[in-house]
Amino acid sequence: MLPLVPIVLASLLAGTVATFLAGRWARWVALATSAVFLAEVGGMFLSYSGWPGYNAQSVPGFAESVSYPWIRLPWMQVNFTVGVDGISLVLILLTAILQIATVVYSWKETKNPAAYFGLVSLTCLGSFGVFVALDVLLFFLFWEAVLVPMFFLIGVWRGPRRRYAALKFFVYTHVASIVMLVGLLATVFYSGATSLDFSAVAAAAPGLSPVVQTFLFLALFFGFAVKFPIVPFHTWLPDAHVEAPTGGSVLLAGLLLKLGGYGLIRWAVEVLPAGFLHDRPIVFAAAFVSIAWGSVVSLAQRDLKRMVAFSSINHMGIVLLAIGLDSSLGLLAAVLLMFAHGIVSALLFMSAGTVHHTFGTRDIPAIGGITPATPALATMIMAGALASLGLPALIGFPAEFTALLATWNGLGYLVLLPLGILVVTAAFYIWMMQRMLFGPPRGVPLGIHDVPWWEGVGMGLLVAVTVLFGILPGLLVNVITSSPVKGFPGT
Amino acid sequence: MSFAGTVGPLVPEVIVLAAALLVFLLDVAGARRRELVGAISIAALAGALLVVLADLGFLPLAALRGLPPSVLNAVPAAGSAPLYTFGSLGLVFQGLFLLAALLVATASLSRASDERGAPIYYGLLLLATLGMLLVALASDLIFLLLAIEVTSLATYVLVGYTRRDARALEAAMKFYIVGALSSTLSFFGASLLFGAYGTTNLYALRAVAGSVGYPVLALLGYGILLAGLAFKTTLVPFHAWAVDVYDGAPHEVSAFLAGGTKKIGVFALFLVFLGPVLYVKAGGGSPFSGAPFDLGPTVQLTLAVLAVVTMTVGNVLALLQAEMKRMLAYSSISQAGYMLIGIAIGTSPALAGATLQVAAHVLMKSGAFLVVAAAAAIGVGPKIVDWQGLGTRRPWLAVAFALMLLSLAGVPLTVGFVSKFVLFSAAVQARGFFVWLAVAGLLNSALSVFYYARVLKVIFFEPAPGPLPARAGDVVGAAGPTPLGAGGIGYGRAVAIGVAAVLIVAIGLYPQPILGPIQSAAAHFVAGGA
Amino acid sequence: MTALPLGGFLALSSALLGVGLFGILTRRNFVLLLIAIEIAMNAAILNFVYFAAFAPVPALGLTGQEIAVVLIGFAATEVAVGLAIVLALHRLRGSINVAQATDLNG
Amino acid sequence: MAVGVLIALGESLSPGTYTDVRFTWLHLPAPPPGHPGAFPNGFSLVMGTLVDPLSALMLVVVTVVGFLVMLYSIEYMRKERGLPRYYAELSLFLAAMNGLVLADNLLEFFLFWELVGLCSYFLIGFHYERPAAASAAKEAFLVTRVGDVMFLLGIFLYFAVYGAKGPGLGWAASGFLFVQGNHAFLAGVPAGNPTLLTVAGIMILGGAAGKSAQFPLDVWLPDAMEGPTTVSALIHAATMVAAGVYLLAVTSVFLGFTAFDSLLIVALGGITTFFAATMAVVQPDIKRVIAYSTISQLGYMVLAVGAGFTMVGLYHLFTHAFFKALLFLAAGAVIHAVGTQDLFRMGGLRKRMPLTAAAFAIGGLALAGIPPFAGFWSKDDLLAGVYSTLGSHPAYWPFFLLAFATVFLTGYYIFRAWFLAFSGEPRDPSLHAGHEGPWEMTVPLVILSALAVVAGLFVYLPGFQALLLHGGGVAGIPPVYGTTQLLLSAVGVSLAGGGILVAWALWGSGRIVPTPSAAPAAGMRRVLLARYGIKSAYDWLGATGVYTVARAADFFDRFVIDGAVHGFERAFGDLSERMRRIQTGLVSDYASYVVGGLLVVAALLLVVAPYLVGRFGGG
Repeated sequence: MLPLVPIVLASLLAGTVATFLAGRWARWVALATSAVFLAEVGGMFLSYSGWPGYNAQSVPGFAESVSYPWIRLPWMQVNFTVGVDGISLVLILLTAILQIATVVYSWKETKNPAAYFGLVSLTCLGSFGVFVALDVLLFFLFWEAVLVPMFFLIGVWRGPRRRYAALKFFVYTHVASIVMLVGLLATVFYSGATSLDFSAVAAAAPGLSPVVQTFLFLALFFGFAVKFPIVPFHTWLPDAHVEAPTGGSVLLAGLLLKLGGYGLIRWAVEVLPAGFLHDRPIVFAAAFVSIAWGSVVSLAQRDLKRMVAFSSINHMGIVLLAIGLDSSLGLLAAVLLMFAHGIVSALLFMSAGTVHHTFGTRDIPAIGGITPATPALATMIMAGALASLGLPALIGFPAEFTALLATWNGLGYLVLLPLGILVVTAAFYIWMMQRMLFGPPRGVPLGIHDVPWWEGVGMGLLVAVTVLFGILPGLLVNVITSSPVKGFPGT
Repeated sequence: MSFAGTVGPLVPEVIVLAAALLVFLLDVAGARRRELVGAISIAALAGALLVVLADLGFLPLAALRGLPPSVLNAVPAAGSAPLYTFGSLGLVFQGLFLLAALLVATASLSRASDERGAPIYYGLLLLATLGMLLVALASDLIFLLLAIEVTSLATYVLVGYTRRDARALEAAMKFYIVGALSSTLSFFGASLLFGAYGTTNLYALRAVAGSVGYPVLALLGYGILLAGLAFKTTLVPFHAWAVDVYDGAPHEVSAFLAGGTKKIGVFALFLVFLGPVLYVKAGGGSPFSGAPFDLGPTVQLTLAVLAVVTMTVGNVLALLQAEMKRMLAYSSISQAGYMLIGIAIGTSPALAGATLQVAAHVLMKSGAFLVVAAAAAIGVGPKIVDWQGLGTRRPWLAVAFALMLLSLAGVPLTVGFVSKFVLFSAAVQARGFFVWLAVAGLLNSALSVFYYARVLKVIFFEPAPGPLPARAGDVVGAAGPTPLGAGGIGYGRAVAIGVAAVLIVAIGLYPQPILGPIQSAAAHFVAGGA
Repeated sequence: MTALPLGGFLALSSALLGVGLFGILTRRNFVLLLIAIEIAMNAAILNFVYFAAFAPVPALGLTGQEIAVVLIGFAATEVAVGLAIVLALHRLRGSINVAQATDLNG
Repeated sequence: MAVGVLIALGESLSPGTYTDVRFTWLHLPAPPPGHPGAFPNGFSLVMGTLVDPLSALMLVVVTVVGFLVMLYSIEYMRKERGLPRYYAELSLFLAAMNGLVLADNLLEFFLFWELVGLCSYFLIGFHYERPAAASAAKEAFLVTRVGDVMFLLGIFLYFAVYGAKGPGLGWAASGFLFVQGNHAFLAGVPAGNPTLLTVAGIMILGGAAGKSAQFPLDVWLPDAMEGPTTVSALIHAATMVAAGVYLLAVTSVFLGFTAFDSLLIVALGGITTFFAATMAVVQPDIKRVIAYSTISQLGYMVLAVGAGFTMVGLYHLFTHAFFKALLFLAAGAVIHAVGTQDLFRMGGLRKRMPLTAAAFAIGGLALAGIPPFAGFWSKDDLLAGVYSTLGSHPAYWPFFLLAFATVFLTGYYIFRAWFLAFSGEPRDPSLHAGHEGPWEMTVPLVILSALAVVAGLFVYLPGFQALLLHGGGVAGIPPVYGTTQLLLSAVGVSLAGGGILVAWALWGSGRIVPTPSAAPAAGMRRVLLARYGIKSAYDWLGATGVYTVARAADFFDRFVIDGAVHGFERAFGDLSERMRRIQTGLVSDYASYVVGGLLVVAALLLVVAPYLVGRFGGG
């Protein structure tokens, strides 16, 4: 059998390097890279989901798993082990979709396009790596590898305080990564796993005493919580989003936040079950605080991007909640929600980017009634906002519905908090739409153009994905539930 | 033992010594062109490096092998007390020293070719390297300290060799005074050990470390010796000289000091302290009771405290540094703390990790200082803010520097990450309070990210304030605007920086080829002679 | 052989070291610093000599006397290098007061 | 329309429950052995269609009114911009509404429920450039969202109730399928989980209250009149707002309410009926008068469903849809003609718009419940039905009385509007000279007028009767059609007639007598116009309360949480600055550090470390 994952990795790597070196052809190279990537991932996804009847194949363990020796140490073996399961496959699909959408959206990027497209590809490469890595070191390597291109993406291109934001992002998330690494290594060594392979660690670590697991889980949780981000470790996020170029924001919200969720599912919950159970009160508290905080603070934001950033905190809080439920339905909901949020927040950030360069500002009160002048843009904003607030027939709905159902099932009436917050979430989006899209035109310069075609195609792709999986969430669900994770048939 | 038998194993040392003498002779003879003496030095260092690699057993180089395999890692017979032996860990360090010297020598080719004192410079560089090579072979405490002094004396002069630069001379003065004080302390400590054990042979010391006859005397000796060696290794609080010296010295010399000579202190600590560290005699007790007591843990704890203090102080001091070289100097100090962790733990994985950290540091820190030299050559000032816009003006140089900084910060895909990973995983694997050592180290590396990222921010995100001057040199005696090759930084520097950057990434991606030999060397080192 | 002479010699060498260190810490004149360093160095050399004489265990490898001789030579070399630096410093700055050479700090 | 009517005809010929296509929307497979978890059998969320008497009745309403409104729109909306958007949204609305009606489980119901809400949002905001319209759209969305959230929780609760106790309908299948039998099950096991079930019912009621603008979530509907009149007629009178009632009906038939819930529903219906009517009494805006009457009439329906007369409630829904659409379209014709919605500026339109005046009058008579117009039959049935339960449920008395009193108010306010608009002489010369619209507008008026006259009589058709009889699905819930309490009917009709008479007495002349501002009536009028202050309370809650909290949270976020991060940074910076001072540049200091360090190391080695090692053990 062909080592599919390494091949994808190699193609992505070759494409990334070529993009960096391609000069003014960079965007074409990036487009080709992302198209190939999407085709490869799409093929994997379809074969896995059993389209068109979509009867999920239940593959025990990880599919496409390959392992090569990498670093041999007397006390442990580090392998280059990669593989996918349903959960990672869905997130890989998200990566591929976002990459091509970002590349197309940024088609006319003029400031150092080679570096820009190269960094975009590199970020996606790193995310892909995180999702396929089945080895502690490999996982951490890709995890950190995402950081560097994102640091440059934030720092070089747009906002006035971008340097500060990039620095904050880098330092903050790196500190968290290091704590996470300590936790992972301690897990490996205390459990006596002889290899850093996921299978070895996941087999050995549950044998640790619950007390040890509790502390280890906390370390891992902190590492992932910053990426999530969970209140109060979130303050890097709004700054990073506000200052990043659109492509950076898209990847930041669409991919980077998902790394935290994926990491938590794969490397913490599965590996340290007893610690997880002990620390669940903390997880829930963090989730509830994030859900409420993200939504309420969004309401007070004037900057469109900042608002969407805080809404991300709210959504990722729900993801954390769903993960914390420790049920198969919760897990399903968490992954669905991550996919949904990845697509929808990307769409919203793209809209915000277009608003910014069309009107020269993202200040919500400063512009109003833009719909007659830019109907397509207004439509995109509306689609994003409605999907984000969980409207049926769009991807957000099945995700949030399952998440809330799982919450009810796991926590009973505590579901009232996320449910009640849904109203606040609706409120800030609807209010934003009232102020920006409707009413008499305000701050709309004459002679502006509607969404240019490349941005339209980028956003349109995401809208299409939103609708497709909103109507047929089963496509994703069948893939997710075939994973070898607790309660799913793949176990 | 025949003459050939004596010299055969010492081929690298002989090559370096001969080259040094040749360079001095050429100086006397009036042939002072930098290109000439530089080429000789580089050839000698490269040759020595090849021989060392061959001795280490890299197969394609077997023909160059000067060291009989029987000698390698041979433990001296009981009752014999050789001054030097050939351990593979020593050879690894020799390789690293030669690599550092080679990088510096290559980069130094880009200094003004008619600069006064080029032969002196290269001659001293070779002499210092010779001392370093001898350190790596030492099996006797006095031999070790004298070898260190060979390097020290050469570098004191090297720092101030231009004799025209007040800052460099001030640096040399400080270097000398603190260095002489430290060497005095080292010898005094050695004398106490000699008094306690009746020998200065390191193998013998390791063997008798267990039967501490006079624990107070021995511990005092080890303590004073530690203070003396800590000077070279730049452990806090023995570090203060290093910042000023790295700052004031010519950039290439800074690269050599930080990337090269500092590591002899590390290896000396390995040699001296492995014995006490490995001595485990449970039962507690006090050093004043006269009875055997927990020497091992005591020494380990002391070293660990020093390591943590060194890492932390170095990082905290680097945080707000406004000058690039001083920032690098403080970061170099904090890195020394990581290396100390290896000997504090004393297991072969930990020593391997520390050795890898040394290797990484050779590449990162020499490389970083050479980038400073290159930047100075194109008119970039000494302050960090002067580096604004380098990312757009000299993207390749900036990317190389970014790689080095990221490696120093321990970001994956670089050698700096691999070394920290191996080191800290060894610490965690050793359990006990070493886990906290690893935690402290990792937290420190998190702290360090702040100032590395700040530099990256300045280089890549902030626009250049204005056009660079056509050629402004840090180079004393630079005459006329003859632009250097490779975009103004000089081919020598370009090659050295390029090699360092490529190695940083290559080892970061696939460390096995270098990690394997280091591991087996460390295992031999721990197992040998005890 | 009693322990008393050893204690006395140790006290002597410690005193020498103390004098040397005191000098190093308090003097600002480079030449005086060199002298102080030499005094401290002599403490170490002295130690080797009488440890060789009063060694509680038989020596293995280098003897104390050998070491002492080598160290005397080394001390001379060290001072020579130091004086070279003194000369250069004096020529460039016109002063050998180390307190005036504090440009590098922070 | 044809399909809807056909389905309704089919149902009337053969009442029953028919389930057609059903597919799995989202499937959680059963876990492998050894991993029981919360869902040992997995579960599926399905989408399917279900036709039964309830949905047939609704279908007729949706399709017929939808068709007529579309027809009417052709002329009414002719001059508007954005017509493609209008028709697209209207079509989407009809599709979603049909989906809602045909849904075979609560989840699917909720899905379409949200979609119709979205269309309502869009259509209220059709004139989005008008700030009032944009604001009303927002208000409608958010207020119904509160109900939606309760609805969602209700779904979960029913899921839990039937997942745990349902006959073979556990998580494995789907906990909230509309399957006949659940209710019977509940009847047999009243103790099933009464608390859970009660809360579930309350939550469903909350959802219905949001959609059907019941007290206290009623504020959005009058403001929703910012939308085009056609939209008001279709969505905010005939169909979408009735979806709440339909939800209650479906829930009561398939899932069941507890006694407490029923009382709550009755109470809510009664209160809403009355208070909405009082607010209609003083309204100067013709559309808002009708909007309040809609709320009031929806209150009746809720009352009926709560009291157990599900099909009677739907029967009233059925007739109401026609006469209320008629009223709106007639009002639309007036507005189209004169260009204002202010009743006090109209007047005397009777002469120029006789057809419209007649249509409005027919609608008004139907609304007031004057025989033989449609509203009479259904309302009379409804009141009689509720009356019949008073014996066994004395707690219903106050709400019955409120509802009964509303009959009088209804007659009064709707004819107040009629007299103000149509009788007397034109009051404002600046208005357009009104005239009748073209056939696209008049034909729907005529058809709806006819329906408003005869729809009530359908009950005497055997097929329709069968539909109503079987609609409850379960024996024991009697559909009361035909007047059984003649005295009650007589009193009701008299009250309505009285209301009309009072209206005639006060406004019949078409002249306006200003109320003295000091009179008690004026104070009352202010309270009513201010909607009892509920709207301001919501506005305060939203704009001041929640927004202030949000601003405070934002401040906290920026300056306390992020401030802590910066404080961390600053603390290290300060430490760095402080420690850098030891780097004096004086070599003697450096030497002293060496000596000091030596002492520290010696102390560590000789004293501290041995102590610690002895204390805590080596390693």
